[in-house]
Amino acid sequence: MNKIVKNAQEAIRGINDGMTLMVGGFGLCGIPENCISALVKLGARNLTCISNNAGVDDFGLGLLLQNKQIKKMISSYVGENEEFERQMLSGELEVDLIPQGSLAERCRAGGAGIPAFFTPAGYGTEVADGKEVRVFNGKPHILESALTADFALVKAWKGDQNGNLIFKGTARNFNPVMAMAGKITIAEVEHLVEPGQLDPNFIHIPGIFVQRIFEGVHYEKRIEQRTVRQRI
Amino acid sequence: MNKIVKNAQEAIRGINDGMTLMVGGFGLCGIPENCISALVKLGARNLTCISNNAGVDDFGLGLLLQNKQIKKMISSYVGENEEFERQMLSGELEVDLIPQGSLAERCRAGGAGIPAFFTPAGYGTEVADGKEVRVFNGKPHILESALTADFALVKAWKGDQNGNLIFKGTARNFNPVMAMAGKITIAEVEHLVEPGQLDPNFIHIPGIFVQRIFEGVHYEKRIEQRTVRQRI
Amino acid sequence: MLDRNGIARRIAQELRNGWYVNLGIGIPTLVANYIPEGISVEFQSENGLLGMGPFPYEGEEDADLINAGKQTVTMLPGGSIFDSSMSFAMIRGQHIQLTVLGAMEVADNGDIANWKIPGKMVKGMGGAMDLVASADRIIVAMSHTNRKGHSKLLPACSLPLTGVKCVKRVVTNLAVLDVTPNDGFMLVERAPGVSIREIQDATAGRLIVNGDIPEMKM
Amino acid sequence: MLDRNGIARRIAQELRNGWYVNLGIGIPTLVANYIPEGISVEFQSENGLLGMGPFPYEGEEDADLINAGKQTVTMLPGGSIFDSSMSFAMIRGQHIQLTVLGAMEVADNGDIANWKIPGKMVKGMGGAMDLVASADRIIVAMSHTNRKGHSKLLPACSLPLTGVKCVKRVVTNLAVLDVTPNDGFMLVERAPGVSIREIQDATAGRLIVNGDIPEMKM
Repeated sequence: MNKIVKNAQEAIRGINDGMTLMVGGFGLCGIPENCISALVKLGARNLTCISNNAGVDDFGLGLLLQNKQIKKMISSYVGENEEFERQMLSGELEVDLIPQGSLAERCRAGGAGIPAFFTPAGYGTEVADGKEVRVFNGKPHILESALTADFALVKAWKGDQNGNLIFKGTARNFNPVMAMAGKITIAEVEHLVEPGQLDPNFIHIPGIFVQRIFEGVHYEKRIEQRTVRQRI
Repeated sequence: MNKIVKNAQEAIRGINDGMTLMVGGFGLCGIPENCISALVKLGARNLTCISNNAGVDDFGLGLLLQNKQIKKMISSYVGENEEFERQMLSGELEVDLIPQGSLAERCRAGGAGIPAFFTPAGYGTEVADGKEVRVFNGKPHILESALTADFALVKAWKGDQNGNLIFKGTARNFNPVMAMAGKITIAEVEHLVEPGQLDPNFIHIPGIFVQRIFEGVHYEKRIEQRTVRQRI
Repeated sequence: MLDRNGIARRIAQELRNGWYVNLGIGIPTLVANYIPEGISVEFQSENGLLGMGPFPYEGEEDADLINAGKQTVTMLPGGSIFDSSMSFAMIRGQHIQLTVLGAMEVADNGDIANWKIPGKMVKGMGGAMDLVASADRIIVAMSHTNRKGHSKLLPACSLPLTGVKCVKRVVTNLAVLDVTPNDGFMLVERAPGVSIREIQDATAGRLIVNGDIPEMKM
Repeated sequence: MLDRNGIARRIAQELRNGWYVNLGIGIPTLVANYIPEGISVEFQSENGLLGMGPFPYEGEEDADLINAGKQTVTMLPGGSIFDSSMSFAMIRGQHIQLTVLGAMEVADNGDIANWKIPGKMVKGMGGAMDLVASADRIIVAMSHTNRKGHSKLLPACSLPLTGVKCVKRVVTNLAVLDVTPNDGFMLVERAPGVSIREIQDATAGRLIVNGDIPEMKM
C-alpha cells in the first residue's frame, strides 16, 4: 500500500479555490512547512483554514495570509501576526475563534464519525451563542459539532509508505486529530523510513488516516519564544 | 510523585460492595489478572462491572461471577462463559449489552469530560430504545452518555512510579480508555521501571490518569483460541 | 452451489487495491485466503490492529496478539496497534472501505439481523452494530437458507435488528445479490450450476431478475 | 503590597503534594519558581506535555519542545507527550487539580473575563475557556486594579466572559480573596503592609470582611 508522493507540489495536487484545509501545528511548532510553501506557489485562493494559530507575519500560515489566499480562519489564538490583524480589522478576513479544547475535540470527532458532543467549555460566553445548552450532573454544557476538511496538512517526524506516523515532542499537538479529520490527509515527514522500520506498538497515527506522504526538505523549525536559563 | 503500592491486595483497598468497576481487556487478552484474583479474595459483592467481555468460566471475570460478586455486567459480548449464561437466564445477573465502539467511546468520554455524544451505532435497534435520535448529514444518530467508574482496573506492559503506562500488542484494547474513566485507576504492570526509563514520546497513557500502580506476578496470559498454521 | 470457501473466494473478488477491510467471524475470515493477485489490502481487527497477517506458526503464538475472534495472529510489516476507541474511530469515521460480515437474516431493504435470537442466550453484538451503522460498503456472507431450509433473505427481518438499510450486497451459496434502495434484492450472479428458479425459490424477499443473469466466474 | 513574583510565591503556597497543575501565561508561569519544599507537583502544558521542566540552557533549545506560551522548555523524568485532544481530555475530565490563570476582570460571583476587549484586536481565548469551565479549583493571579486605577474585582464583568461562576480564589498584589457562592468576595489575607481599607477602596465588587484579617506569611 504505497502512498508515497515525490514532493510537496505533487502532494497538494487537487487543492482548489474555496476548499477547507486543516493545518497542523501549535504556533510554529510542528507545522507542515513544505506544504505551506507549495500552497503559496500553487496560489489557491478563498481557502478556509482550520489551524490552532495563524503563524507569524513571514512564516507558517502567515505566508498564505500575506498572499491573500485565506478567506476564513478557524483558530483558538491568532495573536502573533500583524497582517492577520490588518486583514481582520479591515473585514477582508473572516475569523472564527474556538476554545482550544473544543477545536481539538471537534477535529477528533470529525475523524471519528461523531457528529456532535457536549462540552462545558464556552457555556455562558459568546461561544455558546446559538448553541444548544443542556445540563448534565448539574453542570451546563453546550453542543459542539464535528469539523472535517477537504485536505488535512500535517507534519510528522517519521513515517512509512503505509502512512504510519510518529511525531516528536510537542510538535505532535493538533497533527494527529487533523490527520484523522481530513478527507484527504497529506503527511510531510522529516524521515521517510522503510516498511517495517516503525514499531507497530508505537505508531501515533495509523496509516489508514493518511492518503499521501512525502519526505520534506529544508526544515527551518523556527522558534517563536526562545527562552533559556543561565548556566550557573 | 510516587504512586507505587506493594501488591494487588493493597492496590484494591477501598473497593466496596455495590461499587462500579471498569476492567480492561478483550477476551482474556490484557486483563488485570492480579487485581481480579485479589478481588475474589476481598469478596466485595454486588459489583457492577464494565468490561468488553466476561471472561471464561475459570479465568478472568468468570472468577468473580463464580463467586457471585457481580450484580450487573455492562459489556459488548459475553459468549464464552457457562456460569454467566446460567446466572443471566436465572435472573441473578443483570446484563447491559452495548455496541463495542459505543462502549469504548463512552469510556473515553467519561475520562475526557464529555457527558454525551451522538453515534450512528445502534440506530433503529433495541439499543436505541429510549435514546434521543437526531439526524446529521442525512443520517440518524443516537445520543450516548459517558461512563465512569469508582475504580478502573487496567493491565499494562510497562509502567513507572508516576503512573505512565505502555501496553503491548492487542493487550492494549480497552485499557487506555478505562484508565481515563476511573475515579481511581489501578494499573498492574508486567514491568515496573525506574522514572525516566520510559520515553515520554511513546507513553500510551500519561500517569495523570493513574492513581495506584504495582508490578503484578505470575501472569498466566491464557490464550482463548490458539490458532496456528502448519509449517510448510 | 458454493461452499463456505467458495463464498469467501467470490467476495475476495470485490477487493480493490488500497482498501482497508474489516472481516467478521466465520466465512468472512476466510476471505483473507483468496486475495486476488496484484491487489494489496490491509485488514483491520476491531480489537486494535491494522495489518493483520496469517496465523502464527505453532510455538510462535503470542497471547498479546489476537484478532477480534480471540484467535492468535501475526502482524505484517507496516501494521499498527491502537486502543479500542481509536479502532472504532476508524470504523465510525468511515476510514474502512469494506466490511464483510455474516448474518442470520437480511431484509430486502438492507436491514440486517445477526446478534440475537429471542429466548436463546444472547451473547452480544460486539462491534457489529458500529460496523453496519458506519461502513458505506457492507457485504453479507451467509448461506441462502437456514438449517430448516427457510430463506434468510426476507421481506423484513423477524429477529431483532443489528442495523437498518445498510447491507449493499449479499453473497450466498446460491447467488450474488445487490440491495436496491426501493425494489428489493437484485440478482447479479448465479453460483455455478444454480438456476434462477432455485434462487427464486430460496428467496423470500422481493427479488428482481433483469434479463440474463451470468454465472459467477471463479 | 506584592509584586508579580510575590503573587506567584503566595499562590505557590496553595500547591499540595501530588497535584497536577496548569499554569497560564504571565504571573502564573512564575509560580513554578516557588514550589514549597517537600511538595511534588507536575505541570501540564495544554499544547501537549506533562512533567514540564525549567527553560533549557542556552544552546540546548529544541524547536520541537515548547510550552503553551510557545517558549522553549525541557522535560523532567517521568513526563509524557500527547496530542491536543488528549491534553484537553485531561483538562475537561478534571484530572488537573489546580488551574492558575490571569484575568482582566473577576466578578464577585466567580465570573471571569480575560480574552477580549471590544474594539481592540481579539487574539482568541486559546485554552482558557476549556480550563475555566472544567477545573474544580481555579485561582486567578492578577493586579487588584488596572492601569487606570480601576478595580478589576467587580460586581459584574463588563468585558465578554471567559467563564461563569468558576473562580474560587483571587490572589492580587493587595490580598487573597475567596469567591463565596452568594455573598461576593471574602477577604482571606492582606498583602504585607496593606490595610483592610486599602483593599476595600480597590474592590468594586461586594467584599466581606469577617473579623481580623491576617497578613500573608511569605
